[in-house]
Amino acid sequence: MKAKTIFFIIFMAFLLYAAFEIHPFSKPTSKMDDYIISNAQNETGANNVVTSVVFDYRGYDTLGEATVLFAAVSGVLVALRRKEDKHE
Amino acid sequence: MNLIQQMPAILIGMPLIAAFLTPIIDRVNKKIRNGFVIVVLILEEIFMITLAWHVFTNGIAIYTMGASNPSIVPLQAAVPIRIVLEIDGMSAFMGLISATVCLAAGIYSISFIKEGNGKGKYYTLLLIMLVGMLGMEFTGDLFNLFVFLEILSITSCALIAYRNWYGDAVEGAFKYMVVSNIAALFVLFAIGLLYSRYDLLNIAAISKIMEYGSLEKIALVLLVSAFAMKCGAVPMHFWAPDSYTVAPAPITAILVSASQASLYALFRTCFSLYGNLMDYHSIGIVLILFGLLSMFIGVTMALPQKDIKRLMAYHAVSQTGYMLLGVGVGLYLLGSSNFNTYGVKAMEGGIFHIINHAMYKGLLFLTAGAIFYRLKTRNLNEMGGLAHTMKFTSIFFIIGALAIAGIPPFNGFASKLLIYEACYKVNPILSIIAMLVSILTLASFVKVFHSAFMGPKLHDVEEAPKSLLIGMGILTFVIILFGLFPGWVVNNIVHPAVTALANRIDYINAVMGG
Amino acid sequence: MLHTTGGYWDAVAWIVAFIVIAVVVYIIRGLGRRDFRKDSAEPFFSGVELPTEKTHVKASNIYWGFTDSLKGYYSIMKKMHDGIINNYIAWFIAISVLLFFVVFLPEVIP
Amino acid sequence: MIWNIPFITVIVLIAVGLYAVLFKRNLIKIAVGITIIESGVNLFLITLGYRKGGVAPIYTNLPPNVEIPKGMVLPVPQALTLTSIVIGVAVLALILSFTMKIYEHYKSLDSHIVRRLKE
Repeated sequence: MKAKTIFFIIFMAFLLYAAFEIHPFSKPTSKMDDYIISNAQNETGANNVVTSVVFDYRGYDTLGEATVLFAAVSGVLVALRRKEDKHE
Repeated sequence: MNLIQQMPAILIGMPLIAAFLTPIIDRVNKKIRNGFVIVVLILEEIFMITLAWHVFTNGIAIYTMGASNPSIVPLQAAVPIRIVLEIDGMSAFMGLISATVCLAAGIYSISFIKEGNGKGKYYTLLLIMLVGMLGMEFTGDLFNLFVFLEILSITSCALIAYRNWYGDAVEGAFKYMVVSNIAALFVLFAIGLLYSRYDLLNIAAISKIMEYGSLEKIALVLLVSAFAMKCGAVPMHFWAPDSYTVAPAPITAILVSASQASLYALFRTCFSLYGNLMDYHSIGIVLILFGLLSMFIGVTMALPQKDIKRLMAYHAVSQTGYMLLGVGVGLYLLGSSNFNTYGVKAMEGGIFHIINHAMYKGLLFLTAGAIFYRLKTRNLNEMGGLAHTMKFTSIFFIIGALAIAGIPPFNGFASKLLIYEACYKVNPILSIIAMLVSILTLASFVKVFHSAFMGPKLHDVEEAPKSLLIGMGILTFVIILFGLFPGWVVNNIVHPAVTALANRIDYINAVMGG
Repeated sequence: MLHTTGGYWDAVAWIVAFIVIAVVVYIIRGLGRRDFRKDSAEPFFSGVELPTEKTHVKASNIYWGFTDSLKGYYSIMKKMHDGIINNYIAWFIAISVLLFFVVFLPEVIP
Repeated sequence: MIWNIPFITVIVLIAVGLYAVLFKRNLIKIAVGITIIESGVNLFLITLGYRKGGVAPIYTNLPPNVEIPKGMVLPVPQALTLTSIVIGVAVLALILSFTMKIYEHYKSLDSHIVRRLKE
C-alpha cells in the first residue's frame, strides 16, 4: 500500500514535469495544421476544417472509429446475452 | 490499376466489410455464414502471402489513404498529411502470422463454438480482431496505431467474455479490458506529447526530425511500458494467464498473436521511431531484463499449475521472454560493430521465435480446447488416458510440446539455437538461463502429457470433430515445414524483417523520400 | 541449412542421420534371439505377485518435490499473483517509474 | 512554465483517475476512474491545439481580420479528440456491461472478492 502510494506520486511527478516541458500554452508548433487550415477549402471543399480532417485527411481513423462502435455494440450484445440452450 | 498496389487496403477492407456482412448472412443461413467466413479468411491468407512476397522481393510497400496515387506519399508542406500505411518486412511478417492463426482458429471454431444466439456475433468479432491486428501492423501513423489498438482490445475482451455463463470468463475479460485501456490511454498521452513537440503523427516523419529531449524521454517510457504490459512481459503479465485461461480456445490462439501485435508495436517504437537516437544501450538492457524475468517467472509459475490452459498461458509469458531477449540483445548492440556479426543473429532468433511461438502455442491451445470440448473440464487432475481414443489430438499435442521445448528437429529448436549462440557472445549467463528455462518447459509439458494423455483409459471419449482437427492440422503443417527448412525461412522471411527493423533510415526514406 | 553464430544447423541431415541409426538398430535387433517371449523375463518382485491394476498419477502430485523445495520462492510468487486488478495497474506504474529513472538518470549523473 | 495551467489540470485529472483505478476497490469506481483518465487525455489533446485568440477553424461566417492560418486553432487535435471520445464511450459501455455480468455471478463488486483467477 505504501509502496503503491510512493510509486503513484513519483509517476505523477514525472507527468507533471512533462506538463512544464510542453510548449507554452496557446503557442503550439504548427506545420501540418497550418497547411491543413490554408488548403482544406481548396482540397476537400469543406468550409469546416475539422470536418475536412475527420472525413478526408484522417478518414481512415473515422472508419476505425465506426468499427470500434460496431465492435462495442456486438461486444455488449455478446456479453449480456442470455444462454438459449444449456449445452455446457 | 495495379492490384498489388491496392493490396494493403484490400487486406484491411475485405475482412471489415465481411465483418459488417456476417450478422446479415447469419440471419439467412448458418451454413452459408460459416462458408463465407472461411472463404474470406482463406482469401485473406492468399492475399497476405502475395503482399508479403511482394514486400520481401521489392522492398517497402506504401499505401496513402485517400491519395490519387496511393503508392506515393504526397509531401504537402514537406510532411505527410494523410494517413500512410507502410508495410515493410516486419509488418508483412507479422501479417502472415495473424492471417495464418486466424485461418486455423476460424476453421476450428465451426465445430468448437456451439450454434446459439451468439455465433454470428462471434464471427463478426473474430473478423474485426483480424482487422485490428493487421491495422496495427500495417500502419505508419501513431494515432492510427492507437485506434487499431483499441479495436483489437475491445474485440478481444468481448470474445474473452463469450462464455458469459462462467463468472470467471467475465472476470478475465474485465481485467484485460482495464489493463489494455490504461495501456492504450497512456499510449495516447505519449502520442499527444510527440504531437505537441513536432505537430506530426507519421512515425517516419517524426523519426526524421526527432531530437532526444525530455518530452521524448517521457513519451518513450510511456510507450515502452504500455506496450510491454500489453505483450505480457513480467512483471506486468498478470492479465495474460487470467484472460488466456477463460477465453474459448480459438480465441486464445488468436490472443497470442494479438499480444504479439503489441510486441510488434514495442519493437517499432524502439527501432523505427527512436532507433539510435535514444539511449539504446539502457533500453536494450531493460528489454533483456524483461526477457529474463518473463522466461524464468513464467516457466516456474507454469510448473505447479493444475489448469491446462493456465499452464500454457504461463508458457506464453515465458516464450515472450525469448523474443524480448533476442531482440533486446539486438537493440543493445545496435550501431556497434558487433551488430552485424551476432546482433543480427540474435534478432533473427527473436523474430523467428515470434512466428514459431504463434504457431506452436496456437496449436497447444487448440489441443487444450479439443480436450475441453470432449471432457468439459480444464482441470489436469480429472484427465488421463486420452491417448487411447483421441489419437490425432495427442499426436498434435506431442508435436506442439516438442516444438515449444526446443527439441530438434522442430521449429522451436532452430530459433532457440540462434538465440542461445548469439546471447552467449554477449554474456554466457543469458544463454544458461535460456537453456534452463527450456528444460523446465520440457518438464512441465511432460507433466501435461503424462497426466492428460497417458495412463489407463479413464474417460469414454471420442476423437475431436473434423473441423477441430483441420484447424490443428494447418498449424502442425506449418510447424513441421518450419522445422525442416529453418534456413530457408530465416533467409527469406525472417531476415527481411530483421533488416527492416534495424534500418531506420530505409523506413524513413520510404515515406519522406531520399 | 540455418547458419548460426557458431556454425550451422540442418534439420534434414539430422533426420537422415536419425533414419540411418534407426535402420542400424533394426538390423542389430534382427540378429537377436527369435524365441524370446515376453513372459519369459518377468521381473522378480520379492516373490510377491505383480500388481495388475493400472494406476495413474494425478497432475498435482507430479513435481511435488520441486515445488516443495522452492516453497519460499513460490510463496512470494503467490503473493505477487493475487488477482486484484488494482495491483495489476500498480505494477505498471512501478515499472514506468523505474523506466523513468533508467531514462533520466544518465542526464542527472553523467 | 507556470502558465501551462491547462496542462497541469490535465495531469491532475489523470492523477484523480489513476488514484481511483489504483486505490478504489469497487469495480464501478475503477470504470469511472478509467473514464476520468480518458477525459484527461482528451482535454490534453484539445489544449494542445489552442492558439491565443484563435477562432474555430470554420470558414463560414468568418469574423473579419482573421489571419489565415495563424488566427485559427489547430484542427487536427479536435479531430483526434472526436475519435478518442467515441472510443471512450465504446470502452465504457463494454466495461459496464462486464461489471453487470460480474455482479450477476459474484454478487459483489469488490475487487478483493472478484478474483477467482489467481496464482
